[in-house]
Amino acid sequence: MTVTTTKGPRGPKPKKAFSRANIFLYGTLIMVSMYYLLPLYVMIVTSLKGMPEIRMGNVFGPPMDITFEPWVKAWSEACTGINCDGLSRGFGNSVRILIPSVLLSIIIASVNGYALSNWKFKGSEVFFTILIIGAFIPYQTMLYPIVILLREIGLMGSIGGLVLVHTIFGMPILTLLFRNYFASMPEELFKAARVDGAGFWQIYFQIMLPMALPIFVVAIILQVTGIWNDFLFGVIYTKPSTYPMTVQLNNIVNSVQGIKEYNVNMAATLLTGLVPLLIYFASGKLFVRGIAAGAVKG
Amino acid sequence: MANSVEIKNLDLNFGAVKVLKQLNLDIAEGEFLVLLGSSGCGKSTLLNCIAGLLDVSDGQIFIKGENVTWAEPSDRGIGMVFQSYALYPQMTVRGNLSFGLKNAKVPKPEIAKRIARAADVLQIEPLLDRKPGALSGGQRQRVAIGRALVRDVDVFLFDEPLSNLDAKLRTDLRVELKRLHQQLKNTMIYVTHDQVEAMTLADRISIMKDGMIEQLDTPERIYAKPCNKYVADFIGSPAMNLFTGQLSDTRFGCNGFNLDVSGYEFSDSGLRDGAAWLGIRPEHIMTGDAAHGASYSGTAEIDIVEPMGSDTLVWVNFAGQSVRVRTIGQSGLKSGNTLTIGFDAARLHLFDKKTELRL
Amino acid sequence: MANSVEIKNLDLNFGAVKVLKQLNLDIAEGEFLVLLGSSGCGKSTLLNCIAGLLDVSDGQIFIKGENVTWAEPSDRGIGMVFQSYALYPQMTVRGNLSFGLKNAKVPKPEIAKRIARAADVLQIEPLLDRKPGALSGGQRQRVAIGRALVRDVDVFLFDEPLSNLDAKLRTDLRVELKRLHQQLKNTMIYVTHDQVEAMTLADRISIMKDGMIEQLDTPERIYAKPCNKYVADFIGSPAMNLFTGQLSDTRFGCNGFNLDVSGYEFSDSGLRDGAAWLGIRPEHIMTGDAAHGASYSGTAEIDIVEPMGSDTLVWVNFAGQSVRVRTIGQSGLKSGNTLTIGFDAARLHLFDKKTELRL
Amino acid sequence: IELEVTHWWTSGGEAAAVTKFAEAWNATGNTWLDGAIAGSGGTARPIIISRIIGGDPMAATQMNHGRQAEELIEAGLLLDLSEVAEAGGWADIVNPSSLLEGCTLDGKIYCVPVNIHSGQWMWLSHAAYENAGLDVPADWNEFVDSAGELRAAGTLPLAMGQQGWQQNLAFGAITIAVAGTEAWREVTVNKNADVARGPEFTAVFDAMVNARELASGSNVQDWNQATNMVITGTAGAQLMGDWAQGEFAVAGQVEGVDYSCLPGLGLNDVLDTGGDAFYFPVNDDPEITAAQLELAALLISPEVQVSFNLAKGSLPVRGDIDMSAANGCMQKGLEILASGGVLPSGDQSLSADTQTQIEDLMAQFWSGDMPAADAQESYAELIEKAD
Amino acid sequence: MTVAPDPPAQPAKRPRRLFKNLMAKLASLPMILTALVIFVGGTSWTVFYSFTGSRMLPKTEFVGLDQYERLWNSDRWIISIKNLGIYGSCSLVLTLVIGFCLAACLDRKIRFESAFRSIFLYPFALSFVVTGLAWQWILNPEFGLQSVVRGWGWETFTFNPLNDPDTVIFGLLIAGLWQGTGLIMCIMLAGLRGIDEDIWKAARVDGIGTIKTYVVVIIPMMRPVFITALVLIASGIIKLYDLVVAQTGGGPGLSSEVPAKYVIEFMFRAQNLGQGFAASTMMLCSVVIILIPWAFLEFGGRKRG
Ligand SMILES: Nc1ncnc2c1ncn2[C@@H]1O[C@H](COP(=O)(O)OP(=O)(O)OP(=O)(O)O)[C@@H](O)[C@H]1O
Ligand SMILES: Nc1ncnc2c1ncn2[C@@H]1O[C@H](COP(=O)(O)OP(=O)(O)OP(=O)(O)O)[C@@H](O)[C@H]1O
Ligand SMILES: [Mg+2]
Ligand SMILES: [Mg+2]
Repeated sequence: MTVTTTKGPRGPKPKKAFSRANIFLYGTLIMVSMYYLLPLYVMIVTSLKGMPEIRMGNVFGPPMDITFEPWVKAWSEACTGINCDGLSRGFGNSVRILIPSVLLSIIIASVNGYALSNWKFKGSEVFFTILIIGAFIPYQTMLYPIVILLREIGLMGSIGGLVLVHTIFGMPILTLLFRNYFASMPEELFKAARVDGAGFWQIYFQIMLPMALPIFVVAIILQVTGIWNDFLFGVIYTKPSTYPMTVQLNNIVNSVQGIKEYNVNMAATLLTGLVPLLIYFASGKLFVRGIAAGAVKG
Repeated sequence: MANSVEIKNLDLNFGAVKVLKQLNLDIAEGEFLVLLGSSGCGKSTLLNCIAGLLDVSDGQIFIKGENVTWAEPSDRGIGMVFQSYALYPQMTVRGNLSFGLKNAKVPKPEIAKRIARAADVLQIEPLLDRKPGALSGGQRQRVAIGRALVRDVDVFLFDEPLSNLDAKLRTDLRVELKRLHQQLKNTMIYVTHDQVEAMTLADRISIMKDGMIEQLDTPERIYAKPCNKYVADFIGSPAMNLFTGQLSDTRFGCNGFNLDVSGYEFSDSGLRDGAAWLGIRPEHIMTGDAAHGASYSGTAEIDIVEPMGSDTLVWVNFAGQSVRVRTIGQSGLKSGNTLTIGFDAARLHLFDKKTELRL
Repeated sequence: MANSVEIKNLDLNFGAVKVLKQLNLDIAEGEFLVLLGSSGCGKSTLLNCIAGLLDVSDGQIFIKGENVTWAEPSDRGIGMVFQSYALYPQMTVRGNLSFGLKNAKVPKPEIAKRIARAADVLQIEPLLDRKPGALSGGQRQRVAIGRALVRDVDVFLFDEPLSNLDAKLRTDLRVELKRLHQQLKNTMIYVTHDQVEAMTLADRISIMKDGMIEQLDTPERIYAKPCNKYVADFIGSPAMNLFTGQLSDTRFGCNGFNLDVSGYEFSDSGLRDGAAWLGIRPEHIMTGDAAHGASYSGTAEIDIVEPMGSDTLVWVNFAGQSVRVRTIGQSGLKSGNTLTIGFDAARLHLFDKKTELRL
Repeated sequence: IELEVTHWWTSGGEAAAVTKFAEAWNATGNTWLDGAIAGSGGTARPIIISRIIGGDPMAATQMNHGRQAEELIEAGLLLDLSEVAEAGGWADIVNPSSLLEGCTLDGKIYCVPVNIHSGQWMWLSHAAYENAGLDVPADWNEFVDSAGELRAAGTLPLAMGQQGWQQNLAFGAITIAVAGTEAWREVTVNKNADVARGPEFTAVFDAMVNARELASGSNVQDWNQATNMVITGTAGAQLMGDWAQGEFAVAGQVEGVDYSCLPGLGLNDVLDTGGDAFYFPVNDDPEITAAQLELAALLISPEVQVSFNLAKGSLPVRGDIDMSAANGCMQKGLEILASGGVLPSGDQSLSADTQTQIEDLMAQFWSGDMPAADAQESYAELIEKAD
Repeated sequence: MTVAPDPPAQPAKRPRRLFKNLMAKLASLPMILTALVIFVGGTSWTVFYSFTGSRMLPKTEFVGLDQYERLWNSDRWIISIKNLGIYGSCSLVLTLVIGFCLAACLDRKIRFESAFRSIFLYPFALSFVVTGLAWQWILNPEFGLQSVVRGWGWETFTFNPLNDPDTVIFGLLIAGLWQGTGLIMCIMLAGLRGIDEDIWKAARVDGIGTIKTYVVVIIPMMRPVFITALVLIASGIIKLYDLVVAQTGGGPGLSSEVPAKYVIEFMFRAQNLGQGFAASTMMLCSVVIILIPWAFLEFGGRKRG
């Protein structure tokens, strides 16, 4: 075939790097990003300023004298009542609450989700529906009955009690995630395993679990942030020696002595948010993917 | 020959929907039975019942004479191969093959022996340490078969094992499966909705429709003597041409032609009169010179010509409808021309108009 | 006849991957061109380039003589039908058909007229007020075609429009498409990897491999005179049997047989010696008595017999390999028996061993 | 023995005062485990109550004495302190005796009053008035008169934290000052709604409307932020309880020089005698119970009372101790106490439920532009329904 | 086909229903207990006591519907409901719109997609307490946004939503949107990615502009995703509490009170459990009203899910 080169456009269509659509698109994104970044910026900047500089106004100006004093104070010196050990104590408690709560809630929810999608039994859907409706019940409704429940099983005020509460309230949404995820796995795999003589737990541990990594990531992220950020349960179902970090944060921020030490408050706030923030920044992509796998269907 | 699988009065309902209805089926030892039917007719459901993956609503299932209606899938002596292979993605091929055996607490050396044998039969030795993700479709399918093989089961169940593969591979694996059956001589129950697979693989084909078995017979007989209009229409590609008309003793007449059917081999039903369907397969319609000697011959206008290489499919307008005719490749026929076609009474099919049963 | 679509030196890269390589293609006005090739060879990519949905890396595209390389898809005078139908699910059929027109500000009465015509051609009048969710697969496909139809385009592009449908429906719609083309006489470019579709629909078939066109010719010639080994192997089902051996002037000899090829119609290349491939289609191998008169005849052991109703596929062991033979239905052949087979030199294919081009 | 004590004293002056308790307790060889909960009593109370109900009580907890604990006592959840009280002769030393009454139910004593707080104080910034070239007012009326000029000088006349309880406190102070003690007692103690609808209260609500105007532009939330405005001179005055004095002390200001305090808003020399008390939830451990009783006795002991109340800026609960170290404001309060200008605190008369509703009403009144008459009617209705 | 009903060799009996899938049932026990004891039990307990005159401790002293009557006569409750209504409707609409728009922007094959996504998503990692505090500071008129803009020379610029009873709800909204839109964006993005590529091609061939395609074709196709998002947002709105407490404390006055806060305050501060329970029962009712249509859409139409 002979090819005669012809006039006219040839090759790739020229793209303007700054087309109007692009300017609009990136412009919007950058503007919106500023809205989202503003609080973080303010918190970081303020936490690095000294009190005199703050009093001069302008929360948005960069610090003239960078000082880490507020961070040190927030971590280990800020006072609540007569305890002046800052957030440091709450951090340990938060970790001690977080790890068992996350593990327990995810283990239970994953088994539930697995049972619900692969081993349906009479009534399983009913219980699940109740559970899901439970996810939307305002916590306040449950506060009092749970106080009584914890009293009856003797876990009131202990870390164990709080772990239990977190497990209970994490269960609906996690179970939903796991159920949807397991239901989206090919049913034939489950059938094949049954023909191979595997039982409930064997299928769970040897077949399902190794395949459920993405959804475990989502569950872990959701639970870590949820539990770490929890204030209501932390304050009601624990006592000062087991207060999580958020409660300490609230105590520090609300213990106004003279004028508010904004820099310390911001540093404390940042310190408290550090763990979930790190997790989010580290796992953005996995999270989106997991959400797609477990939450969005149809 | 003893029956390997017996199904008695099987009912299966999903809620209010009756999927299988009073189904009976006996499968002989070593037989290759294909369940064929259109989508949604209950083939997979039946297979799952045999495997014990679905609880039957009523009826009984026997395997090797034993009532297994309520037995666990793993205790029934069955192995199953799925359409999507259903290999455990995180295990190596070896792990996949040994999973069931480990569950059954088979001793290690025995497991190794069986895997070696299966790998040999299926020629998958070089793949044993790979994961399923690193295998091609055909290889995966072979591993899936191997998984049933190592468990030394009496009955193999296949649920459309080849329909995820491309045409070429499907042909090859089909032949391999046939060879495997000749070698192993296990009972095999095979679900498909592909006629070619059914025709080529089966010792007997069971044609299903709406949860019931329409005809259970050898491929040859199903092709040559479909027991009712549904089967006749279902089997054969392109499908049989059907004309509705009036049968009176030895003649069939309809709007457009009339022919002598005294050469037709009537069944025992004895009926020879009344409204009827006349069927003839596209490949049995004679064309050109050959047509002249047939029981009936006439001319038709060619509508569409579909050359398919080895043969040509011609759509002609005849007796007021579009009739498919299959003829040799490179026939030189052209749309708009006229074609002489002929019907041979010995190769016709007649069905009662009302009951749709073969006459 | 003017060229409807011309593609000149088209290159398309996805990043570093060259998917289409210096591709040239001229499609005549009113032609039905099928792009055929195995999965991943770049068929859809080429179609998307023509439609303007992908930006080409180099080269030009002309539609009706106009350079549309940089034109918007909607300005190219093309209509496209997708494998997944891609109907707008929340609109009625009428909405789907009129959406593009409304957008192009076509006056209302004109829209109504065009929809009426398309609905008439495609016989979807009764469906006009339903939503796509309430349609069967075949109906959806028809609506998708209708969407291209109403836009009064010069070129129809189809991307595997039938591959989501079941076998029966596929056959029917194939014929409808062919009829539609005969009626509309638009240029149609049709992507498929199904040979039967390609053979039956195409005026010309373009066989693609790795982003290049291997052969562009009528179905008959592609079947009868494949230009190289790839095309020969690709076209025909079951595939051609290929033997490797030595050609010396008028004889081809290999491990197991030796035959006179003086009846072979050599191409102009002039080569008649050296290592070569010999190919013969299963349907061209003669069996039984007919074989005796052939250029070569010998006996082979039957391995597997696959009855397919209208004909039988026999796998025989011959010349150290498994050879496919296609013979009549109900042949009565049995595995293990011996079969006489014969090759006719006029129906052989010879390819150079190195270049794989037809000799 | 380690005893956990919960309270909501977290501001500077308060924390200093708690330290006094803790030091005294630690000095006895025991350990004070501080369970401060930041925020007001509103934040802390649910925590305290749910822990007591939940069976994991703290050893001691701050609560406003009065009606708040009644049900807990009835449910047998709080420790009976009668023994210690008798041994310490509390009945004789606690002055005014109404304080101990608030701790008594069916003749048994359940709490230790630790201080007396009164809400009817006005705090004035000298700096603010000096800046405006004005004299520091001597009573509420003068304050109202000079407010216009103060504002003209760019100073906010009245600092007001935007929280219901602070606004309610201001309401209480204005009531006592404007309507007088009789009317106040009739309404608050006897729940006489007719009086609440009467002319005395009309005057009160008119004064409230005035005060609302004077406070407009006060954007702070917490009471000590408001106090801080007075300390720094950005506001002229604040209506706040005597605990505000602690903030002035922490800021190093001197009464009469940097700020003035006017009990009863300078109009009526009466103070209510609310205050804080400590309750001791019942515990299974006899050792802890013993320690609880020990702590109860300690809290009311003379030395502890002195050091605590000096730090806190409140009045001691016993009349038999020497408070000469106290500063001017406190001395004023002590004088009023001694002269018998005493009213029971609202906490003792009204249930938390009613208090909350009144606070809500006040919050609504102060933040909006509710006319005086409407507010008065709503108030009267609440009094009518109060139990 | 004739069937010889020969008696089975060993008559296999249908196993007991209860013991079928026993392991699955055992493993689901925590879920069953949670569902029954906590959710059903706890809720019924609350509803039950809402008919009593309980004060600080639950008591079975029935007062009929008194608590409800008082509830609906209470200004504060009415204000709370109104506030929630305003906040809720704005938040619902804006979260969906912003979430979708951001997702659509990110779906346009842009550069730095993951950076933008992280920026939009990170606030979700922060608690409402932190959110509330941060925005309280930024919106503070003395040194926040207002003073900065005034510092630039625009002396009359006034932006002080938190201290104005009329606009305080919008102050909350700014913070609430900041925290919550990221997750919705994520869900929308996942939904957009799930849309058949061919639909986009079809629209381009039909000559439909990008924005029009989103509005007319894509959004209607994403109905299930929108429903999921809607339910998530709605459930969050009803629970709105921490943010209010941290950012405004319900003030100024009662102008940013919300029902959840009413419940807590009456249960604990006012020590009127009955009233608090009545309020939470009302909240429960609203949840049920929201959930019923959703459950219908979600579970009604399908067999397997
Ligand atoms: N879990 C289920 N619940 C309700 N109905 C079901 C269920 N599984 C299958 N069905 C219905 O039972 C009928 C038979 O389904 P089955 O899967 O056996 O069909 P099939 O013959 O295997 O079809 P295919 O060729 O498409 O695999 C169908 O109508 C299907 O809708
Ligand atoms: N967006 C893309 N980015 C990178 N590579 C791509 C992209 N789209 C297609 N390809 C690659 O280009 C090649 C051709 O793809 P194309 O879709 O055209 O194949 P095809 O012939 O249509 O195959 P099929 O029959 O499976 O549809 C493939 O190897 C594919 O992996
Ligand atoms: Mg099936
Ligand atoms: Mg393609």
